[in-house]
Amino acid sequence: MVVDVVLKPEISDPQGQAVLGALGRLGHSGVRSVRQGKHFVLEVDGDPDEAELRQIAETLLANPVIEDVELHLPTD
Amino acid sequence: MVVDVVLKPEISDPQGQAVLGALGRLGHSGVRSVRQGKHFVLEVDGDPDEAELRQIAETLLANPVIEDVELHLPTD
Amino acid sequence: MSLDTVELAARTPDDEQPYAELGLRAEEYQRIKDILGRRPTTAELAMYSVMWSEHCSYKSSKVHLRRFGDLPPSDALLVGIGENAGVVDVGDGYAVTFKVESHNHPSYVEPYQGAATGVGGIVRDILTMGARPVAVMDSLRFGRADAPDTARVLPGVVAGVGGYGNCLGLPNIGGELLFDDCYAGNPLVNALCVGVMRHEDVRLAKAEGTGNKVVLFGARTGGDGIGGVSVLASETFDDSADGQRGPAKRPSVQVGDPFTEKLLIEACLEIFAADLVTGIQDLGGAGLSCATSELASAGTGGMHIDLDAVPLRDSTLTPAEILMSESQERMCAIVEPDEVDAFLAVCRKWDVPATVIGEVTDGDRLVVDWHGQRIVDVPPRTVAHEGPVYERPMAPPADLDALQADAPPSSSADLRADWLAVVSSPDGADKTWVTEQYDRYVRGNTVLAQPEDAGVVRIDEQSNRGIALALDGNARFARLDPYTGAQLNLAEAYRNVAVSGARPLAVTNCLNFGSPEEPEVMWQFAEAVRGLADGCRELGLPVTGGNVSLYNQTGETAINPTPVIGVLGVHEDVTRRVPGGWRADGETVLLLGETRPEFGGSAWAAVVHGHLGGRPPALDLTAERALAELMVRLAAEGLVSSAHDVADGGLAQALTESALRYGTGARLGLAGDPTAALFSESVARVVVTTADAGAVRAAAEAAGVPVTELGTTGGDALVVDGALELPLAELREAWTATLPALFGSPEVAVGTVPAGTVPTS
Amino acid sequence: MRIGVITFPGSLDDGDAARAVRLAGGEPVSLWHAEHDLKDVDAVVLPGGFSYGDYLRAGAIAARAPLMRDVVARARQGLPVLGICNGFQVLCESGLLPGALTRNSHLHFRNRDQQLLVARADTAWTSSYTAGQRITIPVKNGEGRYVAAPAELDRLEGEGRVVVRYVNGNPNGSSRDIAGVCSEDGRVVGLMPHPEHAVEELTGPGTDGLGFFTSVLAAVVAA
Ligand SMILES: Nc1ncnc2c1ncn2[C@@H]1O[C@H](COP(=O)(O)OP(=O)(O)O)[C@@H](O)[C@H]1O
Ligand SMILES: [Mg+2]
Repeated sequence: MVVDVVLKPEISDPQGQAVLGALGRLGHSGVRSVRQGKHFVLEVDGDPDEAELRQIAETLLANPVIEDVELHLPTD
Repeated sequence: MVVDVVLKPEISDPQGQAVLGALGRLGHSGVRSVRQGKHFVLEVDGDPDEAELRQIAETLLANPVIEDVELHLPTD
Repeated sequence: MSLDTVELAARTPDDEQPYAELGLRAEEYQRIKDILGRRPTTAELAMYSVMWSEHCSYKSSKVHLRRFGDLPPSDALLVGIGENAGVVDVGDGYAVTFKVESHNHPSYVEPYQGAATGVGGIVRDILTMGARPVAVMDSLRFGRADAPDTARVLPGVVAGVGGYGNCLGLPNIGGELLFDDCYAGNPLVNALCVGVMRHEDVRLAKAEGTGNKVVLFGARTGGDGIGGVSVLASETFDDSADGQRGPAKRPSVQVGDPFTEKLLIEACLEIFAADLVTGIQDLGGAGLSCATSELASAGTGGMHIDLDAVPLRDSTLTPAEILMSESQERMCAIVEPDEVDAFLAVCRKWDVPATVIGEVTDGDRLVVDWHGQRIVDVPPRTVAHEGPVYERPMAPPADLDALQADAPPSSSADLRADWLAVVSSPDGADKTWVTEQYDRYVRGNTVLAQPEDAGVVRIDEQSNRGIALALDGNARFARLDPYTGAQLNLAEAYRNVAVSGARPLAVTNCLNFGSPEEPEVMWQFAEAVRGLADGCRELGLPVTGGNVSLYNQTGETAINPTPVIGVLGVHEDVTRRVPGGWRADGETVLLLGETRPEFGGSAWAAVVHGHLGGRPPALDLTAERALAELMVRLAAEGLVSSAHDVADGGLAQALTESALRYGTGARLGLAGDPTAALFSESVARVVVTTADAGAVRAAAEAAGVPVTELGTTGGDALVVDGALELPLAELREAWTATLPALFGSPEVAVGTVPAGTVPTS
Repeated sequence: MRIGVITFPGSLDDGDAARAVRLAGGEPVSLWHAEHDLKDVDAVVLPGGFSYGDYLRAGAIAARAPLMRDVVARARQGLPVLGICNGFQVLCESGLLPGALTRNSHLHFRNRDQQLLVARADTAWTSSYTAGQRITIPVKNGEGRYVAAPAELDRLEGEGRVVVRYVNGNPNGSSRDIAGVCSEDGRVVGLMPHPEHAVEELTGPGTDGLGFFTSVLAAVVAA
């Protein structure tokens, strides 16, 4: 299973900003915005229990106060 | 465009290990392994130039000494 | 809905406004109407509501804090209470500014960011005064160490304090870490910053000079920290294209960007050096509302702001939200028109966005325009400096008499077991696991840092002039007697500074209390302030500033009153500083000061007996003063090789820390009752080691400080003749294992550091 | 002897590096990341800090600064370069040194006085020491774990490219206790610990770090 954790859109993202700045200085002016998040790859024994995985993602992998999660189950 | 950066398999990943350990403590014993990487979301003006984006991903967003990249272009 | 303008407000005097949801009382709302002669606009209401909040207006505490202003004038004080931070003359043309501030509630909601932005905020206060920030400290309180929520909050707070301060290049030179059930659900995160400048470089927050420009610089403005007032967002504004916007999208959490703050520091210092500003103010709580109204209020004229010029991170923000946003890493400067280009050039060099957003006018109004319409037109003083003031009812806690009558046990059944219990308790245990996460070396001027009694920083590499700082905030003492407790904290910080050999010079404080609407809390607060003021008068020290944090409670239960007191001292020559820790064998161990059987509020009573009651130790500021003078003299004459004050955990704690520092034991003899000798927390005591006991005795006698010879350093155990023997290895194991066992595993760190804020090298 | 110290946005220990150069008897020269101007220096120090906030990866953005192109070119011709902590990360990111620095295995920033073993005392930056000498200097980092593919590590060891190793405890989980490495010619050295914080008894754990800076002065004279 893959879980991407991204900052909520209204939360400022200094890392993404820094990457955007670097891209500008390197001449890649076509990039308009960059947001940086975390990417988790989980290997699960047997059949994944979607509810459990969702709970893991939302409570452990992400901080719901400022982050959102996107789950990509193997069947996706 | 979305770019996922993951550590090469031969490089150990203490962050993933820590998540795995935390999962074990919380009783989620079905998860066998966790690897943690980075997730970038880039917005591009106009038509994305795939070669340029690939170069950005491979030379700036990831450090090829230790990391692999996966590109997901909008058309994916 | 359309924009609420001054003109519209005048035409629709009876429109309902959500003043109560914004925390204003009916009579406060009425007062705003009286001031303006009409109802406020939405933007004005936003400004008044944040600026008249307890946090910004000090409406409950003001009447009490006046006591600090009434202290006799001090020659050392260059700038007193009221500015962003007080400024003290430390000699040779150097001025020092220091202040401690709380970020308690945000750190509970999002520990990493709450703590990080707490550090960021206090650093900007110091920068605003014209100083280069040179060090930080942190005073932390959490619920029980083994409570699950403490494991959630503490690692994030520590990582946040470290992540932000380390990234700014500010050494962390000390602090406190204490645990108590009363902080479950309400941790305390108090951060101190100290900065140094030349006398002539002091800057003030005022807008002078008609036609001078108002420049906003630093990070762009987003919706940070305005979640609580989203009631205004839903009220006034057209929904933008996606039709989605509304209260839910406004975060109540502020996210810190220490890199931007580092650039802001460097840019400001270059701007100060080139003399490009006439006034400057940081943006903290209440954001632009605060900065503009305070600058205008302190100045002579008015101010005009064009809100459209404010660079936004989020284009959906309403004007009221822009005025209230607490986005971090922003500053506001008043710049003469001729200097604007030079000012902007410095900002460009450091990649700091900067924008002219208005100018100083010759009127006496603060006016704000948005899309060509007037949305604010107010007398700035009424926003910034003439908020409501309350004399809230006060009453001693109903349980106080019973608490004070409940004297603690006074005799130990097993000295050895109690010793180990005290030093291995979370409060007494080695704090290395925390302090290793802080950079203490950066800038290369850290002379002493944790675990020393005081942090010491060199401020001049030629003359070796330096400063010392300590923070102390024992809340058990303050719970038992807030008047004495505040003074005891002052005494401890004063002593800690003097132990290093520094001459104490000035005081700051952060007063953490429960709800001022509770008469019992208000009484505790008033007593603590009265105590601190009386203590400062007696020691001849000015209070240069501080911070008040109220409403620290979980449900109905207030925290123990926690006045955290910081004392600043001066070293003429930091090479004479006295460090802690025993290094050499064969030195004489002396106890300076007098020990009485005093266990009320002691660590021993708490750890061993789970007891809190009785009276705190008797205060003796005369003895503290004599002891401090003695310590300064011993340092100057190089008569002692180490010194450590005796406080929480009594002599047992002080001996443990001294012996374990470099692994040097001692053989000691204790006179009198051994429980009192080891665990009493009598004040005005210091343990020193010396190769010249005679000289120390003579100096102590001249100063009127009692001396007791305890024994001699050496060996690999602490041996108390006839009582106990503690091999250092065993003691070290007990003392060091506690915090790593609770918080040290990588699993605990999972999730403490949010995406977007990885603190690294 | 002119020793340049580069300041990137977010550099923190640049003042400390300059002080160390001065105490060693050299003349520190400040260099600005955005200018293509090495000001005729005889050697360069990349100081510690959080260049560009260390957002993305530590050192990644600074490695792409204009002045770094000049540093890389000159280093390949033998200009002595020392990267300390963030500077080491920049050198790895710019390809002047092998390997990479990643998040500490315990996931915390860690600052402590660290014992090191000097494995190579014949580089431009370590000739004041003797091989096998133990020195104590501060370490402080959050991303200091040195990694490389196992075969690469074998190669580095075989070529004797490890300059300093952690002893008495590995503060960050670095592979094979590697604290610092050098280029093939021994002129470019990078290490995570901070010699510039151990140059005065008053402010450091001792003066064991001074040797890095006295070494380069000798190397420049010899060259
Ligand atoms: N949160 C913290 N941040 C920085 N330093 C700390 C912190 N907590 C404790 N320390 C340091 O650890 C040392 C021991 O703390 P403590 O026992 O509370 O000192 P004291 O008894 O002198 O008040 C002191 O040097 C103190 O500055
Ligand atoms: Mg102390």
